[in-house]
Amino acid sequence: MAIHEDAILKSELRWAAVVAVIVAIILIAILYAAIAMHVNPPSNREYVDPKTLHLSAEFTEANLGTRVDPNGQIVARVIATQFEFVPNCIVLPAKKDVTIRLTTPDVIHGILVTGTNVNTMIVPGYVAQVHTQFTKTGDLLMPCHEFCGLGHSQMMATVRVVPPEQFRPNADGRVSCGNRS
Amino acid sequence: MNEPSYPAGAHDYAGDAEEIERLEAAMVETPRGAVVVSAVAVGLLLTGWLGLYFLVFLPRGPVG
Amino acid sequence: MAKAPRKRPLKPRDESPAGAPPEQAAIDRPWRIGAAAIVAAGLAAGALIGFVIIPAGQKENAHLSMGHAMARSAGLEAGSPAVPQPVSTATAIPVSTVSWDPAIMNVLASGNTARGAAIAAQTCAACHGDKGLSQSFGPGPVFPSLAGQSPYAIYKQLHDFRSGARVNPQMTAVSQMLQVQDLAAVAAYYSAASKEYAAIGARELLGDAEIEKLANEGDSHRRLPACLACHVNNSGGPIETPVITGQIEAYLVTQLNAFAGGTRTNDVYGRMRDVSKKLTPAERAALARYFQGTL
Amino acid sequence: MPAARRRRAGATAGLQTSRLVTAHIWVAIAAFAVACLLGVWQMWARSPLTAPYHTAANYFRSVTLHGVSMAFVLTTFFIMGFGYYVAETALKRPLPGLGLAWGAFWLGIVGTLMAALSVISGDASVLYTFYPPLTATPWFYIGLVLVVVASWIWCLIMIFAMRWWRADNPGKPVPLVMFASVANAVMWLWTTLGVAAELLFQVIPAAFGWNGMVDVGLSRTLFSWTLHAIVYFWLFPSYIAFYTMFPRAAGGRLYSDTMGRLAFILFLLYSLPVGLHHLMMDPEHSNGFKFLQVFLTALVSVPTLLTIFTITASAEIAGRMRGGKGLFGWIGALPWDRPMVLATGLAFFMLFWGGGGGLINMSYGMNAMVHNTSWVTAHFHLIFGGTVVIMYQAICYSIWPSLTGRNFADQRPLRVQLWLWFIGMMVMTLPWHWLGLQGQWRRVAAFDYSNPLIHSWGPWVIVSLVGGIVLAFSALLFVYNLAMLHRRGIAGAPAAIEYAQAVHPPERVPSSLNGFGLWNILVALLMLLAYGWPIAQFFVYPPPQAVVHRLG
Repeated sequence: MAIHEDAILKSELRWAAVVAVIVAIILIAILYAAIAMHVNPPSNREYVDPKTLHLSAEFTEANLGTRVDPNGQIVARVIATQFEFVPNCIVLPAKKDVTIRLTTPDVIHGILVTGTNVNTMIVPGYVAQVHTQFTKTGDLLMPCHEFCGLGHSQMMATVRVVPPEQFRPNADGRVSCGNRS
Repeated sequence: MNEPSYPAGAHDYAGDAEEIERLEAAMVETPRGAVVVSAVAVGLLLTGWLGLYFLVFLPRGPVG
Repeated sequence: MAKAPRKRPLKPRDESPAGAPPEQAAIDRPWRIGAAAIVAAGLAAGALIGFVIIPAGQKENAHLSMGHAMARSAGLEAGSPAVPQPVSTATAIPVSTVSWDPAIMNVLASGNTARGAAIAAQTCAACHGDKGLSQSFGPGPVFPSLAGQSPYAIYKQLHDFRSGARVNPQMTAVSQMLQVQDLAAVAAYYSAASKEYAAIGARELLGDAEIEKLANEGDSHRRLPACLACHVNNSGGPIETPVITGQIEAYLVTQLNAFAGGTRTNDVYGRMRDVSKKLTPAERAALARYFQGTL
Repeated sequence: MPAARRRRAGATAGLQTSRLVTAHIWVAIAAFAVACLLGVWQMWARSPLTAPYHTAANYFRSVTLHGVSMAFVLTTFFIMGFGYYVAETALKRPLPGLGLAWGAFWLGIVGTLMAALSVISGDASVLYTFYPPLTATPWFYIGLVLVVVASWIWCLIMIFAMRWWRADNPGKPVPLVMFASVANAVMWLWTTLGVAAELLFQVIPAAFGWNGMVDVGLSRTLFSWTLHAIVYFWLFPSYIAFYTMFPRAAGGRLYSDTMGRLAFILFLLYSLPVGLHHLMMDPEHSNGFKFLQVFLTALVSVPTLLTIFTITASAEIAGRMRGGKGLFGWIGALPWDRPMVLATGLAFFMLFWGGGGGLINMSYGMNAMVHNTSWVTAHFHLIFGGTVVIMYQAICYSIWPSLTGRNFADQRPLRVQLWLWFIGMMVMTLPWHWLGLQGQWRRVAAFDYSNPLIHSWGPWVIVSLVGGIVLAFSALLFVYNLAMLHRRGIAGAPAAIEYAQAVHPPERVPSSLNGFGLWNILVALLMLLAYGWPIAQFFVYPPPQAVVHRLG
């Protein structure tokens, strides 16, 4: 035979080295984003009881929406329930660190915000949390992206990303779509 | 039930002399073409991945 | 160790694992060692990056010690190793205090009991009918039908009347006379009357195509889910949702208007307040008419 | 078995399993055809055009039926049928447990009918992923369990067929095609443990009403155990065709038998401990375990990247043996008119796109860019439709003559069908990638096209609908091609197909490449470390449970 079996295996090993380099490049790029830009998949692992969610302090109706917390963190708290988001519209500033905390009293939901990397599942029993900086302004769509029942298709909210100077919290630190100047 | 008959040792098929000759001739060049074709394919794949990483993913802002 | 000699295996040991001759086992040794080493090395590399290198690189941003950053990345503590965890200072202001603890769920699932029937006959039947079929179609006082409702739906409203989350002079008084366990028992009693509910039958179809579409498909533009995505039993929607098909029109329209006007607020997270506000007054009336006629 | 003995007049198949294989694959094809037609209606419903019968309830009923038919019925029945075929034709001896195999077939039929009727009645519109706390009628899940039990019987028959052959042929290498088929059976036994535990301990008790609450995080984790490896279960026959059927059809040899064995072993090892990458956006797992499984997912891309080279080299051998010269001349010299060769070429092209999309999906934080968008739908349609189904079609065309005793009179309709499938799939999925990047989300019955952003998606959705229509035509042509062979083919087909020979046929192989003892131990080790704590955490720190929401 013109080509020995060892030569075949050698060519395969060389190819395996090429494959290893490609996989390594991808992993290094992922690691760069993770360490230099603190990019992680949302992995909060924080428990909250869906059965008593409406009795809780943080996710009580009056506390939902965007608020600049006393420590200066900008946090939007949103309930995903069959079949709407409460509130239906949240205001957040561009180019600033913001946190979105979501949870549900009923079944599995999920969100993405169009044109951004904001994306998380919302699983009953947990507070899903996304930290991000919005890079552009405007009204973005925040649909429910996991099947949650027959009204799933109509479940959608708006994220209003405003320039930082137009983000004006009231005395309590709250900003809502209604009171935008 | 009538038992089907299987040709003995058929999976040890070796091919006739003419075929072996052609195979040996083919193996002189192989796998030069395959290396080039697979390298181009995998190179395009990596280029596409890096393109989406730099042009779409990073500009959309950090998440975590 | 003294042990009875075991029966000789049918095949010599070194022929295993694949029933192969010894020479095959010999060429197999490097494979076994190499494969195990490569798999173990892969696991170790992935674990090192995931549990050590990533949290080490991220902890500064979250002002965390290495220990806490690693605990977060390993799933022993809540939060991401990359960012500080927000703290809430809010206080609870619930619109309804009903919650689904297992004890209540058990009573609700127990179905028609003597206790539930006794309370129903004594307290409820005068207005809501013996088996939960109300005959008060208005004008004048309107009492909703209870037959066909899930026990969760009836219990939720009774509990809200009792706690003051929903206000109705008659029902507030009645529900405060009863214990929470009694509310659950009577809810279970009426929910068992599904035969009576089915006997209502379709009364008379009242509604144009547009209203039927709203009820069955909703309106994506207004972000309105279909009414029937929740308001039938076993819809997969919130468990406390009442069934509205066959319900009395005057009752339905009153409640829709109360939600829209903000005089009824015991719907958790404002689901019905929001939906009712999106509907025009004409649509509310038409939907109430439509549902009374539908089963 | 009376069913096995009853034979249609005129069929002259020489295989003992021919009726068994034909029955399995026709069930698979029936499910496939129904699912294709439903798929077209779903895309019509989502488009700006007005579709008939369009309500949310109908849409999700249809999506559930589409998913269950494609993912569970088509695949399981095809893989079982093809496995039996391989066991008899590769080992050249009768299949052990033919009666048991028929029993498994009827069990699978009963399960399929239970699940299908549950979905059609509208009591199981929970999609084929059936995430609790949404819960369907228990008969839906019990039907699925019966299908899985049927496939377990298949696994045991395959494993024992190989073991008994090996006992009678000591030291001889198990033919690659059989080794790969049994690798799939072994992997499937591991794979189904997760979903079986979820169904038996969580979902079915909840569906019967014995449990009012369910631990949702645990159920998602157990489902994820199954969710990635199940895709490799579907893919195995395609890779089996690449390694053991394509080189022969192209008129050449397999470049390396050892690399084939290694590729299948790597699939067995690394398709299991990676399921958390489906839960990348979930709040119930920590980022460390997600990264560990991302790392292992990167390793599962290795066997595919190795396969690309080995199969391309095998194609080069065939092309050069047919007179192809130069660096690229061998490509044109390949017999592209043969369905298996054409399908392999098209499958690799679609695998390039589908696999590339998969590399994006698995990339840790980058998953956030595309999770649950149409991008993902495009990815798995390219993998499933593009690599799995097109190779199933080519396999059918290859084995049908030996099953029916008739040859295809004309190969043109076969080629047309494969080309249509390819064109339809690309036209359907390329717009989905684009829409997914813009944020078009999955699993909705209708879009609000009056919204300006969504309005701009409309034309692309219509383009993908056209792709779907082409696919449906191709599916019907596929059914027609096979059905016609039973009646109209040319008599005198070979009794069985011959599998590809390697350039250097193995004379003896290490025990590790001739069985699965070592690999089972390593799978157990990988699963223990990758899934041990992610599952144990739900018992060590029990999370609050969710109320079961009944749908149906």
